[in-house]
Amino acid sequence: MPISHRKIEEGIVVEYSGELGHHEAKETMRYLENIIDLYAPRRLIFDLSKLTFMDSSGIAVVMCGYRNMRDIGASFFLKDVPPQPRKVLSAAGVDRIVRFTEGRVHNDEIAK
Amino acid sequence: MPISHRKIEEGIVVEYSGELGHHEAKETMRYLENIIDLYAPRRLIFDLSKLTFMDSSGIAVVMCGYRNMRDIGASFFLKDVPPQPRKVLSAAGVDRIVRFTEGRVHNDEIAK
Amino acid sequence: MKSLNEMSIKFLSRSSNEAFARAAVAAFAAQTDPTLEELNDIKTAVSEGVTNAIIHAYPDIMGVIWIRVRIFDENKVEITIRDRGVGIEDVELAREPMFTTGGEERSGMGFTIMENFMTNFRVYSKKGKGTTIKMVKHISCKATGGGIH
Amino acid sequence: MKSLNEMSIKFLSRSSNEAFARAAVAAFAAQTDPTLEELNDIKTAVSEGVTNAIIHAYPDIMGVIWIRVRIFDENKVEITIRDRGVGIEDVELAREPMFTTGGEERSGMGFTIMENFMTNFRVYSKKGKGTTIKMVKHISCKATGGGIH
Ligand SMILES: Nc1ncnc2c1ncn2[C@@H]1O[C@H](COP(=O)(O)OP(=O)(O)O)[C@@H](O)[C@H]1O
Ligand SMILES: Nc1ncnc2c1ncn2[C@@H]1O[C@H](COP(=O)(O)OP(=O)(O)O)[C@@H](O)[C@H]1O
Repeated sequence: MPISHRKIEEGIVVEYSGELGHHEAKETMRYLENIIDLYAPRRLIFDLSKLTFMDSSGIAVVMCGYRNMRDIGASFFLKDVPPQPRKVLSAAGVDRIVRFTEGRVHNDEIAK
Repeated sequence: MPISHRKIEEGIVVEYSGELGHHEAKETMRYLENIIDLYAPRRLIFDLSKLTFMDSSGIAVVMCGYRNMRDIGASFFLKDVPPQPRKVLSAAGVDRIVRFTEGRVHNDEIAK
Repeated sequence: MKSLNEMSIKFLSRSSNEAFARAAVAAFAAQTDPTLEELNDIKTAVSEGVTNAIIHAYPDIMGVIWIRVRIFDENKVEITIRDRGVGIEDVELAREPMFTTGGEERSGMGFTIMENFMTNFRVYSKKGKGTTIKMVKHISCKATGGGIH
Repeated sequence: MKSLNEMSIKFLSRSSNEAFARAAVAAFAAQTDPTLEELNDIKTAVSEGVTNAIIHAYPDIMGVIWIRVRIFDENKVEITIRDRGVGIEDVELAREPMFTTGGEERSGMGFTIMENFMTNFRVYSKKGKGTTIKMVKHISCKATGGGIH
Protein backbone atom coordinates (compact mmCIF):
# COMPACT_ATOMS: atom_id res chain seq x y z
CA MET A 1 0.00 0.00 0.00
CA PRO A 2 1.36 3.41 -0.96
CA ILE A 3 0.20 4.94 2.32
CA SER A 4 2.04 5.48 5.59
CA HIS A 5 1.80 7.62 8.71
CA ARG A 6 4.08 9.24 11.24
CA LYS A 7 3.58 11.12 14.48
CA ILE A 8 4.77 14.68 14.73
CA GLU A 9 4.38 17.16 17.55
CA GLU A 10 1.32 18.71 15.89
CA GLY A 11 -0.56 15.41 15.34
CA ILE A 12 -0.42 12.63 12.76
CA VAL A 13 0.78 12.96 9.18
CA VAL A 14 -0.63 10.43 6.70
CA GLU A 15 1.21 10.35 3.39
CA TYR A 16 -0.25 8.87 0.21
CA SER A 17 1.86 8.29 -2.90
CA GLY A 18 0.96 7.22 -6.45
CA GLU A 19 -2.47 7.23 -8.08
CA LEU A 20 -5.73 7.31 -6.14
CA GLY A 21 -8.82 6.06 -7.98
CA HIS A 22 -11.77 3.88 -7.04
CA HIS A 23 -9.45 0.83 -6.96
CA GLU A 24 -7.42 2.33 -4.11
CA ALA A 25 -10.19 4.33 -2.38
CA LYS A 26 -11.73 1.81 -0.01
CA GLU A 27 -8.42 0.70 1.50
CA THR A 28 -7.33 4.32 1.86
CA MET A 29 -10.54 5.27 3.70
CA ARG A 30 -10.09 2.30 6.01
CA TYR A 31 -6.51 3.33 6.70
CA LEU A 32 -7.58 6.87 7.64
CA GLU A 33 -10.40 5.58 9.87
CA ASN A 34 -8.07 3.14 11.63
CA ILE A 35 -5.53 5.87 12.31
CA ILE A 36 -8.23 8.14 13.74
CA ASP A 37 -9.68 5.33 15.91
CA LEU A 38 -6.25 4.31 17.13
CA TYR A 39 -4.70 7.69 17.92
CA ALA A 40 -7.67 10.07 18.09
CA PRO A 41 -5.16 12.75 17.05
CA ARG A 42 -5.84 16.42 17.62
CA ARG A 43 -4.78 17.05 14.05
CA LEU A 44 -4.54 14.82 10.99
CA ILE A 45 -2.46 16.15 8.12
CA PHE A 46 -3.12 14.26 4.88
CA ASP A 47 0.08 14.83 2.90
CA LEU A 48 -0.65 14.59 -0.84
CA SER A 49 2.67 15.90 -2.15
CA LYS A 50 3.41 12.50 -3.75
CA LEU A 51 -0.09 11.95 -5.15
CA THR A 52 0.38 11.60 -8.92
CA PHE A 53 -3.29 11.34 -9.94
CA MET A 54 -6.71 11.48 -8.28
CA ASP A 55 -10.27 11.18 -9.60
CA SER A 56 -13.58 11.82 -7.82
CA SER A 57 -13.07 8.65 -5.76
CA GLY A 58 -10.53 10.73 -3.86
CA ILE A 59 -13.20 13.29 -2.94
CA ALA A 60 -15.00 10.64 -0.89
CA VAL A 61 -11.69 9.67 0.73
CA VAL A 62 -10.93 13.25 1.73
CA MET A 63 -14.47 13.84 3.00
CA CYS A 64 -14.26 10.60 5.01
CA GLY A 65 -11.12 11.81 6.76
CA TYR A 66 -12.60 15.26 7.28
CA ARG A 67 -15.90 13.96 8.78
CA ASN A 68 -14.23 11.46 11.07
CA MET A 69 -11.94 14.14 12.47
CA ARG A 70 -14.78 16.64 12.81
CA ASP A 71 -16.81 14.02 14.71
CA ILE A 72 -14.15 13.81 17.41
CA GLY A 73 -13.78 17.58 17.47
CA ALA A 74 -10.35 17.52 15.83
CA SER A 75 -8.92 19.15 12.70
CA PHE A 76 -8.13 17.78 9.27
CA PHE A 77 -5.71 19.31 6.77
CA LEU A 78 -4.67 18.60 3.21
CA LYS A 79 -1.00 19.30 2.65
CA ASP A 80 0.80 20.08 -0.64
CA VAL A 81 -1.97 19.10 -3.06
CA PRO A 82 -0.61 18.98 -6.66
CA PRO A 83 -2.50 20.79 -9.47
CA GLN A 84 -4.44 17.82 -10.91
CA PRO A 85 -6.01 16.63 -7.62
CA ARG A 86 -6.52 20.26 -6.62
CA LYS A 87 -8.64 20.83 -9.74
CA VAL A 88 -10.74 17.75 -8.94
CA LEU A 89 -11.24 18.83 -5.31
CA SER A 90 -12.13 22.38 -6.40
CA ALA A 91 -14.70 21.11 -8.91
CA ALA A 92 -16.47 19.49 -5.98
CA GLY A 93 -16.11 22.54 -3.72
CA VAL A 94 -13.98 20.58 -1.23
CA ASP A 95 -11.58 23.52 -1.02
CA ARG A 96 -14.37 25.52 0.62
CA ILE A 97 -14.80 22.91 3.38
CA VAL A 98 -11.42 21.34 4.05
CA ARG A 99 -8.30 23.35 4.92
CA PHE A 100 -5.28 23.22 2.60
CA THR A 101 -1.74 23.86 3.76
CA GLU A 102 1.63 24.05 1.98
CA GLY A 103 5.20 23.23 2.92
CA ARG A 104 6.36 22.31 6.40
CA VAL A 105 3.57 21.99 8.91
CA HIS A 106 4.00 24.45 11.74
CA ASN A 107 2.00 24.55 14.92
CA ASP A 108 1.13 28.18 14.47
CA GLU A 109 -0.04 27.75 10.90
CA ILE A 110 -2.40 24.88 11.52
CA ALA A 111 -3.56 26.38 14.78
CA LYS A 112 -5.03 29.36 12.91
CA MET B 1 12.73 17.32 -31.43
CA PRO B 2 14.20 15.87 -28.24
CA ILE B 3 17.73 16.11 -29.60
CA SER B 4 20.34 18.83 -29.27
CA HIS B 5 24.09 19.28 -29.54
CA ARG B 6 26.85 21.36 -28.02
CA LYS B 7 30.53 21.82 -28.67
CA ILE B 8 33.00 20.96 -25.97
CA GLU B 9 36.75 20.98 -26.06
CA GLU B 10 36.86 17.24 -26.77
CA GLY B 11 34.42 17.33 -29.72
CA ILE B 12 30.64 17.45 -30.10
CA VAL B 13 28.11 16.14 -27.59
CA VAL B 14 24.71 15.14 -29.01
CA GLU B 15 22.05 14.61 -26.35
CA TYR B 16 18.85 12.66 -26.93
CA SER B 17 15.97 12.70 -24.44
CA GLY B 18 12.74 10.70 -24.24
CA GLU B 19 11.85 7.50 -26.10
CA LEU B 20 13.61 6.33 -29.25
CA GLY B 21 11.68 3.90 -31.45
CA HIS B 22 11.17 3.53 -35.17
CA HIS B 23 9.00 6.68 -35.16
CA GLU B 24 11.91 8.82 -34.02
CA ALA B 25 14.78 6.89 -35.66
CA LYS B 26 14.98 8.43 -39.12
CA GLU B 27 15.06 12.01 -37.89
CA THR B 28 17.65 11.11 -35.28
CA MET B 29 19.94 9.48 -37.86
CA ARG B 30 19.62 12.52 -40.10
CA TYR B 31 20.49 14.78 -37.18
CA LEU B 32 23.65 12.78 -36.42
CA GLU B 33 24.66 12.75 -40.09
CA ASN B 34 24.12 16.50 -40.42
CA ILE B 35 26.23 17.18 -37.34
CA ILE B 36 29.02 15.00 -38.68
CA ASP B 37 28.87 16.63 -42.14
CA LEU B 38 28.81 20.11 -40.67
CA TYR B 39 31.50 19.87 -38.02
CA ALA B 40 33.48 16.76 -38.97
CA PRO B 41 34.30 16.53 -35.25
CA ARG B 42 37.24 14.52 -33.98
CA ARG B 43 34.93 12.97 -31.42
CA LEU B 44 31.17 12.62 -31.23
CA ILE B 45 29.76 11.78 -27.81
CA PHE B 46 26.15 10.56 -28.02
CA ASP B 47 24.79 11.34 -24.56
CA LEU B 48 21.95 8.95 -23.71
CA SER B 49 21.57 9.80 -20.03
CA LYS B 50 18.05 11.13 -20.68
CA LEU B 51 16.96 8.31 -22.99
CA THR B 52 13.90 6.75 -21.29
CA PHE B 53 13.29 3.88 -23.73
CA MET B 54 14.90 2.40 -26.84
CA ASP B 55 14.06 -0.54 -29.08
CA SER B 56 16.09 -2.13 -31.91
CA SER B 57 15.44 0.94 -34.08
CA GLY B 58 18.01 2.62 -31.87
CA ILE B 59 20.64 0.03 -32.81
CA ALA B 60 20.53 1.28 -36.39
CA VAL B 61 20.79 4.87 -35.14
CA VAL B 62 23.86 4.11 -33.03
CA MET B 63 25.51 2.13 -35.84
CA CYS B 64 24.79 4.98 -38.25
CA GLY B 65 26.63 7.43 -36.00
CA TYR B 66 29.46 4.98 -35.42
CA ARG B 67 29.97 4.24 -39.15
CA ASN B 68 29.85 7.87 -40.22
CA MET B 69 32.45 8.80 -37.64
CA ARG B 70 34.65 5.82 -38.51
CA ASP B 71 34.48 6.80 -42.20
CA ILE B 72 36.08 10.15 -41.44
CA GLY B 73 38.65 8.52 -39.14
CA ALA B 74 37.07 9.98 -35.99
CA SER B 75 35.73 8.41 -32.78
CA PHE B 76 32.20 7.80 -31.57
CA PHE B 77 31.16 7.29 -27.94
CA LEU B 78 27.95 6.41 -26.13
CA LYS B 79 27.69 8.22 -22.82
CA ASP B 80 25.63 7.23 -19.74
CA VAL B 81 23.45 4.57 -21.33
CA PRO B 82 20.59 3.58 -18.96
CA PRO B 83 19.91 -0.13 -18.22
CA GLN B 84 17.03 -0.71 -20.68
CA PRO B 85 18.80 0.64 -23.80
CA ARG B 86 22.02 -1.02 -22.63
CA LYS B 87 20.29 -4.41 -22.61
CA VAL B 88 19.00 -3.82 -26.16
CA LEU B 89 22.42 -2.74 -27.40
CA SER B 90 24.09 -5.72 -25.69
CA ALA B 91 21.61 -8.16 -27.26
CA ALA B 92 22.84 -6.94 -30.63
CA GLY B 93 26.53 -7.01 -29.62
CA VAL B 94 26.85 -3.25 -30.13
CA ASP B 95 28.76 -3.02 -26.84
CA ARG B 96 31.57 -5.01 -28.48
CA ILE B 97 31.89 -2.48 -31.32
CA VAL B 98 31.02 0.94 -29.95
CA ARG B 99 32.73 2.50 -26.92
CA PHE B 100 30.68 3.32 -23.83
CA THR B 101 31.64 6.01 -21.34
CA GLU B 102 30.16 7.23 -18.05
CA GLY B 103 29.99 10.55 -16.27
CA ARG B 104 31.85 13.66 -17.33
CA VAL B 105 33.77 13.28 -20.56
CA HIS B 106 37.48 13.92 -20.05
CA ASN B 107 40.03 14.26 -22.76
CA ASP B 108 42.24 11.59 -21.24
CA GLU B 109 39.43 9.07 -20.88
CA ILE B 110 38.17 9.25 -24.43
CA ALA B 111 41.69 9.50 -25.82
CA LYS B 112 42.47 5.96 -24.58
CA MET C 1 -15.79 13.06 -40.78
CA LYS C 2 -12.73 10.87 -41.06
CA SER C 3 -10.41 10.66 -38.14
CA LEU C 4 -6.70 11.32 -38.53
CA ASN C 5 -5.87 8.52 -36.14
CA GLU C 6 -7.78 6.16 -33.93
CA MET C 7 -7.55 3.28 -31.49
CA SER C 8 -9.86 1.23 -29.37
CA ILE C 9 -9.40 -0.80 -26.23
CA LYS C 10 -11.55 -3.46 -24.60
CA PHE C 11 -11.12 -4.83 -21.10
CA LEU C 12 -12.82 -6.52 -18.17
CA SER C 13 -14.64 -4.45 -15.54
CA ARG C 14 -12.02 -5.08 -12.86
CA SER C 15 -11.06 -2.10 -10.76
CA SER C 16 -7.40 -3.06 -11.28
CA ASN C 17 -7.89 -2.01 -14.93
CA GLU C 18 -8.71 1.64 -14.15
CA ALA C 19 -5.07 2.69 -14.11
CA PHE C 20 -4.44 0.88 -17.41
CA ALA C 21 -7.45 2.50 -19.11
CA ARG C 22 -6.55 6.07 -18.20
CA ALA C 23 -2.86 5.52 -19.00
CA ALA C 24 -3.68 4.02 -22.41
CA VAL C 25 -5.96 6.89 -23.42
CA ALA C 26 -3.47 9.47 -22.16
CA ALA C 27 -0.63 7.80 -24.09
CA PHE C 28 -2.69 7.93 -27.28
CA ALA C 29 -3.97 11.49 -26.78
CA ALA C 30 -0.42 12.66 -26.06
CA GLN C 31 0.34 12.73 -29.79
CA THR C 32 -1.85 15.83 -30.18
CA ASP C 33 0.78 17.62 -28.07
CA PRO C 34 -1.60 18.78 -25.31
CA THR C 35 -0.57 20.86 -22.33
CA LEU C 36 -0.08 18.92 -19.10
CA GLU C 37 -3.38 20.32 -17.83
CA GLU C 38 -5.27 19.24 -20.95
CA LEU C 39 -3.81 15.74 -20.74
CA ASN C 40 -4.70 15.53 -17.06
CA ASP C 41 -8.26 16.67 -17.83
CA ILE C 42 -8.59 13.82 -20.33
CA LYS C 43 -7.07 11.32 -17.89
CA THR C 44 -9.44 12.43 -15.14
CA ALA C 45 -12.55 12.29 -17.35
CA VAL C 46 -11.61 8.81 -18.59
CA SER C 47 -11.04 7.64 -15.02
CA GLU C 48 -14.55 8.85 -14.08
CA GLY C 49 -16.20 7.17 -17.06
CA VAL C 50 -14.37 3.88 -16.58
CA THR C 51 -15.03 3.83 -12.83
CA ASN C 52 -18.75 4.34 -13.50
CA ALA C 53 -18.82 1.39 -15.88
CA ILE C 54 -16.96 -0.79 -13.37
CA ILE C 55 -19.06 0.00 -10.30
CA HIS C 56 -22.45 1.13 -11.61
CA ALA C 57 -22.89 -0.65 -14.96
CA TYR C 58 -21.69 -4.05 -13.75
CA PRO C 59 -22.34 -4.04 -9.99
CA ASP C 60 -22.36 -7.82 -9.50
CA ILE C 61 -20.94 -9.34 -12.66
CA MET C 62 -17.71 -9.08 -14.61
CA GLY C 63 -18.53 -7.18 -17.78
CA VAL C 64 -16.67 -5.78 -20.76
CA ILE C 65 -15.85 -2.10 -21.28
CA TRP C 66 -14.94 -0.53 -24.62
CA ILE C 67 -13.14 2.74 -25.23
CA ARG C 68 -12.59 4.30 -28.63
CA VAL C 69 -10.39 7.36 -29.11
CA ARG C 70 -10.31 9.32 -32.34
CA ILE C 71 -8.16 12.27 -33.23
CA PHE C 72 -9.58 14.75 -35.72
CA ASP C 73 -8.08 17.73 -37.44
CA GLU C 74 -7.62 20.90 -35.47
CA ASN C 75 -6.55 18.99 -32.39
CA LYS C 76 -9.88 17.50 -31.45
CA VAL C 77 -9.80 14.32 -29.36
CA GLU C 78 -13.04 12.33 -29.13
CA ILE C 79 -13.42 9.62 -26.49
CA THR C 80 -16.26 7.12 -26.36
CA ILE C 81 -16.71 4.79 -23.36
CA ARG C 82 -19.30 2.04 -23.71
CA ASP C 83 -20.68 -0.66 -21.45
CA ARG C 84 -23.47 -3.23 -21.81
CA GLY C 85 -24.46 -2.93 -18.18
CA VAL C 86 -27.61 -1.98 -16.28
CA GLY C 87 -28.11 1.40 -17.93
CA ILE C 88 -29.40 4.63 -16.38
CA GLU C 89 -33.13 5.22 -15.83
CA ASP C 90 -33.02 9.02 -15.59
CA VAL C 91 -29.90 10.48 -17.20
CA GLU C 92 -30.77 14.07 -16.31
CA LEU C 93 -31.03 13.19 -12.61
CA ALA C 94 -27.85 11.10 -12.75
CA ARG C 95 -25.95 14.09 -14.18
CA GLU C 96 -26.88 16.35 -11.24
CA PRO C 97 -23.86 17.26 -9.10
CA MET C 98 -23.71 15.12 -5.93
CA PHE C 99 -26.32 12.66 -7.19
CA THR C 100 -25.13 9.11 -6.56
CA THR C 101 -26.57 5.66 -6.05
CA GLY C 102 -23.18 4.55 -4.76
CA GLY C 103 -23.48 5.49 -1.09
CA GLU C 104 -20.79 6.89 1.18
CA GLU C 105 -17.98 5.72 -1.06
CA ARG C 106 -19.00 7.86 -4.00
CA SER C 107 -19.21 11.63 -4.27
CA GLY C 108 -21.71 11.86 -7.14
CA MET C 109 -19.28 14.19 -8.92
CA GLY C 110 -18.21 11.92 -11.80
CA PHE C 111 -20.52 13.32 -14.47
CA THR C 112 -19.94 16.89 -13.28
CA ILE C 113 -16.19 16.46 -13.63
CA MET C 114 -16.46 14.90 -17.10
CA GLU C 115 -18.68 17.78 -18.17
CA ASN C 116 -16.45 20.48 -16.71
CA PHE C 117 -13.10 19.04 -17.77
CA MET C 118 -14.05 18.25 -21.37
CA THR C 119 -15.21 20.54 -24.20
CA ASN C 120 -18.31 18.48 -25.06
CA PHE C 121 -19.96 15.69 -23.13
CA ARG C 122 -22.96 13.48 -23.94
CA VAL C 123 -24.58 10.46 -22.32
CA TYR C 124 -26.67 7.83 -24.12
CA SER C 125 -28.23 5.18 -21.93
CA LYS C 126 -31.04 2.65 -21.96
CA LYS C 127 -32.20 0.79 -18.88
CA GLY C 128 -31.03 -2.82 -19.10
CA LYS C 129 -29.04 -2.21 -22.27
CA GLY C 130 -26.03 -0.20 -21.21
CA THR C 131 -24.49 3.24 -21.36
CA THR C 132 -22.32 5.11 -23.83
CA ILE C 133 -20.62 8.38 -23.04
CA LYS C 134 -19.02 10.49 -25.71
CA MET C 135 -16.74 13.36 -24.86
CA VAL C 136 -14.57 15.71 -26.88
CA LYS C 137 -11.54 17.73 -25.81
CA HIS C 138 -10.18 20.56 -27.92
CA ILE C 139 -6.43 20.79 -27.62
CA SER C 140 -4.94 24.28 -27.76
CA CYS C 141 -2.61 24.92 -30.66
CA LYS C 142 0.89 25.74 -29.54
CA ALA C 143 3.11 28.33 -31.16
CA THR C 144 5.67 25.62 -31.84
CA GLY C 145 3.13 23.82 -34.01
CA GLY C 146 0.95 21.10 -32.55
CA GLY C 147 -0.68 18.29 -34.48
CA ILE C 148 0.44 14.74 -34.91
CA HIS C 149 4.17 14.47 -35.18
CA MET D 1 -7.23 -22.13 -19.43
CA LYS D 2 -9.14 -19.10 -18.26
CA SER D 3 -7.32 -15.84 -17.86
CA LEU D 4 -7.46 -13.88 -14.63
CA ASN D 5 -7.67 -10.61 -16.51
CA GLU D 6 -7.43 -9.50 -20.09
CA MET D 7 -7.59 -6.57 -22.47
CA SER D 8 -7.20 -5.94 -26.15
CA ILE D 9 -6.29 -2.89 -28.19
CA LYS D 10 -6.70 -2.10 -31.87
CA PHE D 11 -5.08 0.77 -33.71
CA LEU D 12 -3.92 2.09 -37.07
CA SER D 13 -0.44 1.24 -38.36
CA ARG D 14 0.89 4.76 -37.86
CA SER D 15 4.35 5.01 -36.40
CA SER D 16 3.03 7.69 -34.02
CA ASN D 17 1.09 4.85 -32.32
CA GLU D 18 4.17 2.88 -31.27
CA ALA D 19 4.59 4.81 -28.03
CA PHE D 20 0.89 4.36 -27.21
CA ALA D 21 0.98 0.60 -27.85
CA ARG D 22 3.97 -0.11 -25.63
CA ALA D 23 2.69 2.21 -22.88
CA ALA D 24 -0.76 0.58 -22.92
CA VAL D 25 0.62 -2.95 -22.63
CA ALA D 26 3.07 -1.91 -19.92
CA ALA D 27 0.29 -0.20 -17.94
CA PHE D 28 -1.80 -3.37 -18.08
CA ALA D 29 1.06 -5.76 -17.32
CA ALA D 30 2.07 -3.59 -14.35
CA GLN D 31 -0.68 -5.13 -12.24
CA THR D 32 1.30 -8.38 -12.01
CA ASP D 33 3.82 -6.40 -9.96
CA PRO D 34 6.83 -7.09 -12.21
CA THR D 35 10.33 -5.84 -11.55
CA LEU D 36 11.35 -2.77 -13.55
CA GLU D 37 13.53 -5.01 -15.74
CA GLU D 38 10.67 -7.43 -16.44
CA LEU D 39 8.35 -4.55 -17.35
CA ASN D 40 11.00 -3.05 -19.61
CA ASP D 41 11.51 -6.44 -21.31
CA ILE D 42 7.78 -6.56 -22.08
CA LYS D 43 7.76 -2.97 -23.30
CA THR D 44 10.75 -3.62 -25.55
CA ALA D 45 9.29 -6.81 -27.03
CA VAL D 46 5.96 -5.10 -27.73
CA SER D 47 7.75 -2.20 -29.38
CA GLU D 48 9.56 -4.66 -31.68
CA GLY D 49 6.38 -6.52 -32.60
CA VAL D 50 4.37 -3.36 -33.24
CA THR D 51 7.15 -1.76 -35.28
CA ASN D 52 7.33 -4.88 -37.46
CA ALA D 53 3.60 -4.71 -38.13
CA ILE D 54 3.83 -0.99 -38.97
CA ILE D 55 6.80 -1.14 -41.33
CA HIS D 56 6.89 -4.70 -42.69
CA ALA D 57 3.26 -5.92 -42.61
CA TYR D 58 1.77 -2.73 -44.06
CA PRO D 59 4.60 -1.16 -46.06
CA ASP D 60 2.44 1.02 -48.32
CA ILE D 61 -1.03 1.03 -46.81
CA MET D 62 -2.58 2.02 -43.51
CA GLY D 63 -3.58 -1.21 -41.79
CA VAL D 64 -5.00 -2.28 -38.46
CA ILE D 65 -2.97 -3.87 -35.65
CA TRP D 66 -4.46 -5.88 -32.78
CA ILE D 67 -2.87 -6.65 -29.43
CA ARG D 68 -4.36 -8.91 -26.80
CA VAL D 69 -2.86 -9.24 -23.33
CA ARG D 70 -3.94 -11.94 -20.90
CA ILE D 71 -2.79 -12.47 -17.35
CA PHE D 72 -2.85 -16.04 -16.05
CA ASP D 73 -2.25 -17.49 -12.63
CA GLU D 74 1.27 -17.71 -11.38
CA ASN D 75 2.17 -14.36 -12.87
CA LYS D 76 2.16 -15.32 -16.52
CA VAL D 77 1.57 -12.51 -19.02
CA GLU D 78 0.69 -13.55 -22.57
CA ILE D 79 0.85 -11.01 -25.40
CA THR D 80 -0.49 -11.57 -28.90
CA ILE D 81 0.19 -9.07 -31.71
CA ARG D 82 -1.69 -9.61 -34.96
CA ASP D 83 -1.71 -7.94 -38.36
CA ARG D 84 -3.46 -8.71 -41.66
CA GLY D 85 -0.50 -7.55 -43.69
CA VAL D 86 1.80 -9.11 -46.28
CA GLY D 87 2.92 -12.05 -44.14
CA ILE D 88 6.34 -13.70 -43.97
CA GLU D 89 7.46 -16.20 -46.62
CA ASP D 90 10.17 -17.93 -44.58
CA VAL D 91 9.70 -17.46 -40.84
CA GLU D 92 12.84 -19.38 -39.90
CA LEU D 93 14.98 -17.12 -42.07
CA ALA D 94 13.20 -13.99 -40.79
CA ARG D 95 14.00 -15.00 -37.20
CA GLU D 96 17.76 -15.19 -37.86
CA PRO D 97 19.68 -12.47 -36.01
CA MET D 98 20.55 -9.58 -38.34
CA PHE D 99 18.21 -10.75 -41.10
CA THR D 100 16.19 -7.82 -42.39
CA THR D 101 14.37 -6.75 -45.53
CA GLY D 102 14.29 -3.23 -44.14
CA GLY D 103 17.66 -1.92 -45.34
CA GLU D 104 20.04 0.43 -43.53
CA GLU D 105 17.36 1.69 -41.19
CA ARG D 106 16.71 -1.69 -39.58
CA SER D 107 19.06 -3.88 -37.59
CA GLY D 108 17.30 -7.21 -38.14
CA MET D 109 17.36 -7.75 -34.37
CA GLY D 110 13.62 -7.43 -33.64
CA PHE D 111 12.79 -11.14 -33.51
CA THR D 112 16.02 -11.92 -31.64
CA ILE D 113 15.14 -9.37 -28.96
CA MET D 114 11.56 -10.63 -28.60
CA GLU D 115 12.90 -14.16 -28.24
CA ASN D 116 15.60 -13.24 -25.73
CA PHE D 117 13.56 -10.85 -23.61
CA MET D 118 10.45 -13.02 -23.28
CA THR D 119 10.01 -16.49 -21.75
CA ASN D 120 8.26 -18.01 -24.79
CA PHE D 121 7.95 -16.66 -28.31
CA ARG D 122 6.14 -17.96 -31.38
CA VAL D 123 5.44 -16.64 -34.87
CA TYR D 124 2.52 -17.69 -37.09
CA SER D 125 2.50 -16.21 -40.56
CA LYS D 126 1.04 -16.82 -43.99
CA LYS D 127 2.16 -14.99 -47.11
CA GLY D 128 -0.52 -12.50 -48.11
CA LYS D 129 -2.64 -13.21 -45.02
CA GLY D 130 -0.77 -11.63 -42.14
CA THR D 131 1.30 -12.42 -39.10
CA THR D 132 0.54 -13.25 -35.48
CA ILE D 133 3.18 -13.34 -32.79
CA LYS D 134 2.49 -14.78 -29.38
CA MET D 135 4.83 -14.25 -26.48
CA VAL D 136 4.75 -15.08 -22.79
CA LYS D 137 6.62 -13.49 -19.91
CA HIS D 138 6.84 -15.16 -16.52
CA ILE D 139 6.90 -12.60 -13.75
CA SER D 140 9.02 -13.45 -10.73
CA CYS D 141 7.11 -13.83 -7.47
CA LYS D 142 8.13 -11.27 -4.91
CA ALA D 143 8.49 -11.99 -1.21
CA THR D 144 5.88 -9.30 -0.51
CA GLY D 145 3.34 -11.30 -2.52
CA GLY D 146 2.77 -10.55 -6.20
CA GLY D 147 -0.39 -11.26 -8.14
CA ILE D 148 -3.16 -8.90 -9.01
CA HIS D 149 -3.82 -6.45 -6.26
N1 LIG E 1 -22.16 3.50 -16.76
C1 LIG E 1 -23.17 3.60 -15.89
N2 LIG E 1 -24.08 2.60 -15.77
C2 LIG E 1 -25.10 2.69 -14.89
N3 LIG E 1 -25.29 3.75 -14.07
C3 LIG E 1 -24.44 4.78 -14.14
C4 LIG E 1 -23.33 4.76 -15.02
N4 LIG E 1 -22.65 5.91 -14.88
C5 LIG E 1 -23.30 6.62 -13.93
N5 LIG E 1 -24.39 5.96 -13.48
C6 LIG E 1 -25.35 6.43 -12.46
O1 LIG E 1 -25.21 7.85 -12.35
C7 LIG E 1 -24.89 8.21 -10.99
C8 LIG E 1 -24.02 9.45 -10.96
O2 LIG E 1 -22.75 9.14 -11.51
P1 LIG E 1 -21.50 10.07 -11.20
O3 LIG E 1 -21.88 11.50 -11.38
O4 LIG E 1 -20.36 9.59 -12.02
O5 LIG E 1 -21.20 9.88 -9.66
P2 LIG E 1 -20.74 8.59 -8.80
O6 LIG E 1 -19.98 7.66 -9.69
O7 LIG E 1 -19.90 9.17 -7.71
O8 LIG E 1 -22.00 7.96 -8.28
C9 LIG E 1 -24.28 6.96 -10.42
O9 LIG E 1 -24.37 6.94 -9.00
C10 LIG E 1 -25.09 5.86 -11.08
O10 LIG E 1 -26.34 5.70 -10.45
N1 LIG F 1 4.65 -8.50 -39.08
C1 LIG F 1 5.45 -8.75 -40.14
N2 LIG F 1 4.95 -8.79 -41.40
C2 LIG F 1 5.74 -9.06 -42.45
N3 LIG F 1 7.07 -9.27 -42.36
C3 LIG F 1 7.63 -9.26 -41.15
C4 LIG F 1 6.87 -9.00 -39.98
N4 LIG F 1 7.69 -9.04 -38.90
C5 LIG F 1 8.91 -9.32 -39.40
N5 LIG F 1 8.91 -9.46 -40.73
C6 LIG F 1 10.06 -9.81 -41.60
O1 LIG F 1 11.07 -10.37 -40.79
C7 LIG F 1 12.30 -9.62 -40.90
C8 LIG F 1 13.07 -9.62 -39.61
O2 LIG F 1 12.35 -8.94 -38.59
P1 LIG F 1 13.12 -8.39 -37.29
O3 LIG F 1 13.97 -9.47 -36.73
O4 LIG F 1 12.08 -7.81 -36.38
O5 LIG F 1 14.09 -7.25 -37.81
P2 LIG F 1 13.82 -5.84 -38.51
O6 LIG F 1 12.47 -5.33 -38.10
O7 LIG F 1 14.93 -4.97 -38.03
O8 LIG F 1 13.90 -6.08 -40.00
C9 LIG F 1 11.84 -8.24 -41.36
O9 LIG F 1 12.86 -7.54 -42.02
C10 LIG F 1 10.66 -8.59 -42.28
O10 LIG F 1 11.12 -9.01 -43.56
